[in-house]
Amino acid sequence: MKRKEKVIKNVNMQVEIAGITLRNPIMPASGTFGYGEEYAPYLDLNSLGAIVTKGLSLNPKAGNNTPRVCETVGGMLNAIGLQNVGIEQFIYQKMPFLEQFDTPVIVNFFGNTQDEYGEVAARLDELPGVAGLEMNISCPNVKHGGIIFGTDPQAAFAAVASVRKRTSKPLIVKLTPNVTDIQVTARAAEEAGADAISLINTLTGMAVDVKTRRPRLANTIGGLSGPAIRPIAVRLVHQVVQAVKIPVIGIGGISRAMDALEFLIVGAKAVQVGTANFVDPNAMATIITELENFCLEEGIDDINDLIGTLEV
Amino acid sequence: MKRKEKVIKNVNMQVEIAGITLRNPIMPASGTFGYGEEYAPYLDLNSLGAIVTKGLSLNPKAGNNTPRVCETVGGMLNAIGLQNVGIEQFIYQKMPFLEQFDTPVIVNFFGNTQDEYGEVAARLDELPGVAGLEMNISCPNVKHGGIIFGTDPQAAFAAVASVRKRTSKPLIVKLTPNVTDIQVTARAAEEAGADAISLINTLTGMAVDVKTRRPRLANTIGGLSGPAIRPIAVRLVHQVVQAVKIPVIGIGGISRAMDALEFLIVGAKAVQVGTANFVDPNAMATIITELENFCLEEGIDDINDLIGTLEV
Amino acid sequence: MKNHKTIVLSNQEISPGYFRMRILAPDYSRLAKPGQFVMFRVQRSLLPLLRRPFGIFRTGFMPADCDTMPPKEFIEIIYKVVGSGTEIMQGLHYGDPVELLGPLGSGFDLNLTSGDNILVGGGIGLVPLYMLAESIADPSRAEVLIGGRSRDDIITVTEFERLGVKTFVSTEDGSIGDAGLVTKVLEQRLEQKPKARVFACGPMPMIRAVEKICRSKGVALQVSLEELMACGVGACLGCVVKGEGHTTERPSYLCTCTVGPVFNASDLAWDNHDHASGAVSYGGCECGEKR
Amino acid sequence: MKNHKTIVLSNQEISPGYFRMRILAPDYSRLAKPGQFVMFRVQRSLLPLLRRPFGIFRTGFMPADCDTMPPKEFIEIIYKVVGSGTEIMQGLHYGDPVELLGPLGSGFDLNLTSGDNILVGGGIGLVPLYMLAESIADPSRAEVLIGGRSRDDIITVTEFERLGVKTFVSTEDGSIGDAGLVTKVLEQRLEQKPKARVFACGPMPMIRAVEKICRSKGVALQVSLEELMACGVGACLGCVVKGEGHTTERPSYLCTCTVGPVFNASDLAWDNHDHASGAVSYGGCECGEKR
Ligand SMILES: Cc1cc2nc3c(=O)[nH]c(=O)nc-3n(C[C@H](O)[C@H](O)[C@H](O)COP(=O)(O)OP(=O)(O)OC[C@H]3O[C@@H](n4cnc5c(N)ncnc54)[C@H](O)[C@@H]3O)c2cc1C
Ligand SMILES: Cc1cc2nc3c(=O)[nH]c(=O)nc-3n(C[C@H](O)[C@H](O)[C@H](O)COP(=O)(O)OP(=O)(O)OC[C@H]3O[C@@H](n4cnc5c(N)ncnc54)[C@H](O)[C@@H]3O)c2cc1C
Ligand SMILES: Cc1cc2nc3c(=O)[nH]c(=O)nc-3n(C[C@H](O)[C@H](O)[C@H](O)COP(=O)(O)O)c2cc1C
Ligand SMILES: Cc1cc2nc3c(=O)[nH]c(=O)nc-3n(C[C@H](O)[C@H](O)[C@H](O)COP(=O)(O)O)c2cc1C
Ligand code: FES
Ligand code: FES
Repeated sequence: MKRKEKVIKNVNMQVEIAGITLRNPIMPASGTFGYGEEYAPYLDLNSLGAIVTKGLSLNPKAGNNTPRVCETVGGMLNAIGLQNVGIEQFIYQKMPFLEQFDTPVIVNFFGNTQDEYGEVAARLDELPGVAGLEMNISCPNVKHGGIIFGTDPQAAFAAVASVRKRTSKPLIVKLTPNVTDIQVTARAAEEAGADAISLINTLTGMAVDVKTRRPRLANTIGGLSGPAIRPIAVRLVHQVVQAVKIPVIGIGGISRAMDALEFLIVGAKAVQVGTANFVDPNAMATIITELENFCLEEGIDDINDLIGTLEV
Repeated sequence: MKRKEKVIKNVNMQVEIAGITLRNPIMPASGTFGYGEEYAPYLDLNSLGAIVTKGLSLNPKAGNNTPRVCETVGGMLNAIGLQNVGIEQFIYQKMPFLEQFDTPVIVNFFGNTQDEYGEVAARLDELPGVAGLEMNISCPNVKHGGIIFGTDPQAAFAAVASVRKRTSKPLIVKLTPNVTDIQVTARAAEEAGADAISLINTLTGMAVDVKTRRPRLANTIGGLSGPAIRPIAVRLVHQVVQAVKIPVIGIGGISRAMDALEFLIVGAKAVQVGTANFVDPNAMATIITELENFCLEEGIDDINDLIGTLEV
Repeated sequence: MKNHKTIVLSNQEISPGYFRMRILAPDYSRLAKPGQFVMFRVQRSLLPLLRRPFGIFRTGFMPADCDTMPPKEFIEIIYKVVGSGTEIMQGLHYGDPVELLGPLGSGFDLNLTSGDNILVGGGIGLVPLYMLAESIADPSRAEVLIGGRSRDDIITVTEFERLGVKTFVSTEDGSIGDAGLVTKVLEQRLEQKPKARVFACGPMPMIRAVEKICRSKGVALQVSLEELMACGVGACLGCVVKGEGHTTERPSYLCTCTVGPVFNASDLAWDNHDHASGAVSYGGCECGEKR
Repeated sequence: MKNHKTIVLSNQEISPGYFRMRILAPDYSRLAKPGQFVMFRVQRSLLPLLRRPFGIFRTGFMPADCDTMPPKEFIEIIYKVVGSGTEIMQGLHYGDPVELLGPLGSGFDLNLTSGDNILVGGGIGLVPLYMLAESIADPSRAEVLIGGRSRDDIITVTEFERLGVKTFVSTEDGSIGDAGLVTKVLEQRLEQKPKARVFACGPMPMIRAVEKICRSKGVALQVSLEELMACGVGACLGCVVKGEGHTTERPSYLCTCTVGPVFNASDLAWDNHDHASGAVSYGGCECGEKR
């Protein structure tokens, strides 16, 4: 461990993704941090690398029937159904709050059709308070019989390309893990003009109440998140980093600095923290501090020197 | 809960899969129970529905470099590399022990090429002590650049069809979960002549030692198993049950009767218990007892009446 | 609203399967309003992963361990052991580290508590009603109807009596108090006090029956609901209930953790109100009934 | 070989970060052989999921709680707190439920213990050597070389002395005993007793150095190894080490949990012996060294 010999006092935690400068590589995962204001009482939003909003659509969306969440071993299932206030209400009711902070705002969004994706992107493109867009392609493609955009590389390419035409803001494409070969989707997104890739969205899962013999979620199937899925997420991020040249944001089961480090070491330039916010509203603040301490202990004066240093 | 009104004393636990009669729906998952003898000191092998062996190949296989296992939240990663004694040693050294018991022996096997699969199947076909074959198609197809047989429906179809020609014994095909659409692979296996389908094999995953910055497994990538993956497994079994007519065996993260019940309720005719054997060598015995108690409490006198009773 | 990393002060079984836990909780006396709840982290491990929501039963102070220190401020919760989290909770002792996020949620609307008040609680549904009773201007004009399946499910009677609130106890099996449903008692009491306001908390079938009665009599009702929760702060949107006017075509969902857990009954959809916790049948419901 | 659902009898810190735990364990006195180990289930939850392997330090009996009951048979383990499992273990108390699978593994070959014996242990590597010392025919002809990084890592000296075994203590930082590596002491002792048989357990760098010394002097060596384990019974094939003659083309792997954990050094491949636990660097190694 020769790294330890160097004694340093300050660590540069700043990273850059697709032209967005983050004061550190830690940000919330979409849908687990509301529109930011929900966690403001517990966490200094100015301490985060970025704020990522709940996924937005053109029109407000009411979401699924309940039950919408249930706990599993080391994780949880959710089938919220992408409930959101819609892009216009977001702009008028949520943006003003977020603009108070000196932290880049990344807006997660989705559409039911390729056109809808483009329209939301165009609307977001106009907003100076939005630092970047995160395009969630894990939605059913209503035109193609409900097949998820992100599981069909061609549909993914087309959707990303059409969004790319509508915005000059940094565009992050968020991939679903429920595919045979993630590298194919990642390359499709890159070729279609994505500036960065984030992954993973939730893994599809299901749980059954054995007494009532009914699914635990009204929607039957939901998305699995939390510490349980971390090994799968690390593997996928590792594979995507090798497949594309654009920066990658790692997501999945991060609840401690150690977990975030796994993603950074395999090559993610930043990470998102999801379910862990529910477990501990202060989780991201703790991760940032511990990450800095880890660098100090290991004699690393720039977190960028750690990124992608996996020794295979 | 009208079911409770009926007071019963005996539960029929017997199920039939592809012509194999099991005294109950509980059996070990391949690779987690050695060749049976390893757990004989702790568990009455005559209490199990069946015994499933470690995956066998034509020739002995030494397996991967170490480290081969590591723990994750609610699960574990393994990259054993399919180490096994090979089919001939199995027949002479392991079968005689297994033949002492009155429990069907299901032999899990694999090959590096389509021909190899066929050869192992033909050899196993000759053995009266073997009740059925479980074909693991989660192996890299060496002829096709290492793509896993099970991730390519055509390769899966061809491999299963060629095995089908070499054996008249009940043939169970074991699917990998690392695919976009499990129903396609399941149908391919059915059409190629499988008598039953078992799933899931492990999900590919990875973990990093953040101090050494090396993967925790020598093989970098390994298979994730254990309670953490259960929601994913239940979802996949649910989907396969809807896609095929042949019986399905559910696998993935089962450690209690409650867990086994989730799979039975979505429609699995039997289940396999894997990682839980490591946690508690007596796990399967406990599950069998609890399963029977559950039926008694719910007034179910035949476990078959429970299978596939999910109310959506 | 804060996350306290704190400790358990005491944890006692008050009736078979029901525990009362006291937790060190600075500032809660000042902050907590009747009907609010906490998201409780059972232990600092990843199992169970999510926090569990519990109503605040009461707040208070106890003497400091040393006379140069300030008195210890605490909250109490009362919980029924129903699953993995509450099973671990029953084993906690003085000094065990836990976390408390709160106080959360809307609480009861106290502007309505002058005049006659009828509090209706089933099983652990009594929990949020206690602080409500404490804040009622004229306790002699309030009464609490305490229901449960059997005598073990009847809790906190003495506590309410000590406040000077009249109590009516009923059990389904008649093992203590009147035999029958608490809603039968409610109908009787509303005959006596037709202008009373009603506050109810308990299992969903009870809540539904109470709502029917109040609606038919034109009586104002506030209900405290339980839904499956992940975050407790309005971020995950997991805990919604159907709002008034909800239809499949024009759905309306309200967050139980922020808009609720206390709702005016008139703000909710009652006809086809699917209830998340109803699907959680493992341990039966909080009052001992099988839902 | 059995799985005992049993309890902790006591659990004490014997040196900073090192704990000695006594566990109720019927039959172990009769069954356990020196060098064997147990798979220990830390608690009956799914976290941590896998059992942890620990060497058996000793077996014994203690008085029963009541005079009409038989004496209580126990084993003791000594563990260093290095990660998630051992962190939970340090909090266990009398009566806490745990599970014990064992005794497992091959143990030391005792046919070789007449004559001079040198036991070499680093940190918790001393654990399996104690029962070995107990079973040596002539303790006065045995000696134990106890090594560690610093004084905190030096454990069980008194225990060995009580057996009449001569002890030699050394630490890398010289904070107790001789300054330097325990292998230096071994070289000196082998000058004195060139026909001694050597038994070693400790961190891999120490084991490697001991093997080199013994090979060069033509001295018989048994080593006890640690590998990452899932099952402990030979079923998972997770815990292998490379056997003598191993090459990439003709690999040879031996199960640590069944063939080992004690091996004749001559049965192992030493040139390129990748060691699984070496990759587990979280808490450093058992003797406090950074591997
Ligand atoms: C606002 C609110 C206030 C509550 N107040 C109390 C109280 O004062 N006393 C009390 O005993 N219980 C109360 N509950 C219910 C309590 O939260 C559950 O009984 C408890 O979470 C069960 O946890 P478990 O791990 O033992 O059960 P499990 O069934 O193992 O829990 C699994 C998951 O389901 C959730 N869950 C299970 N049952 C319920 C339920 N009825 N409501 C909501 N979530 C549930 C758990 O939080 C957990 O996420 C309240 C619930 C809410 C929403
Ligand atoms: C045969 C054998 C005998 C052992 N005897 C002792 C003993 O007497 N005293 C003692 O303190 N330790 C002993 N160890 C090492 C002990 O098993 C580990 O220190 C312990 O498992 C660490 O668990 P953890 O949860 O605290 O660490 P974590 O790092 O959180 O464990 C994560 C995983 O890695 C495994 N692991 C971590 N370190 C080791 C290691 N060095 N060897 C094997 N597995 C490891 C754990 O079992 C677990 O599966 C022995 C190991 C083996 C194989
Ligand atoms: C309750 C909930 C809601 C979510 N909503 C969204 C969403 O609106 N858009 C999106 O892209 N991902 C959404 N996700 C996925 C997360 O952003 C994240 O990708 C996933 O949870 C994995 O990370 P984790 O394990 O840290 O939670 C949601 C996840 C949860 C748990
Ligand atoms: C150590 C280990 C070895 C395994 N070896 C095999 C194997 O040889 N063949 C096979 O088909 N599956 C193998 N598996 C997969 C299991 O049979 C099972 O499909 C998987 O572990 C999921 O079940 P579980 O969560 O109950 O462990 C292995 C799993 C483990 C953990
Ligand atoms: S529990 Fe998360 S929004 Fe209410
Ligand atoms: S630990 Fe499973 S074979 Fe040794």
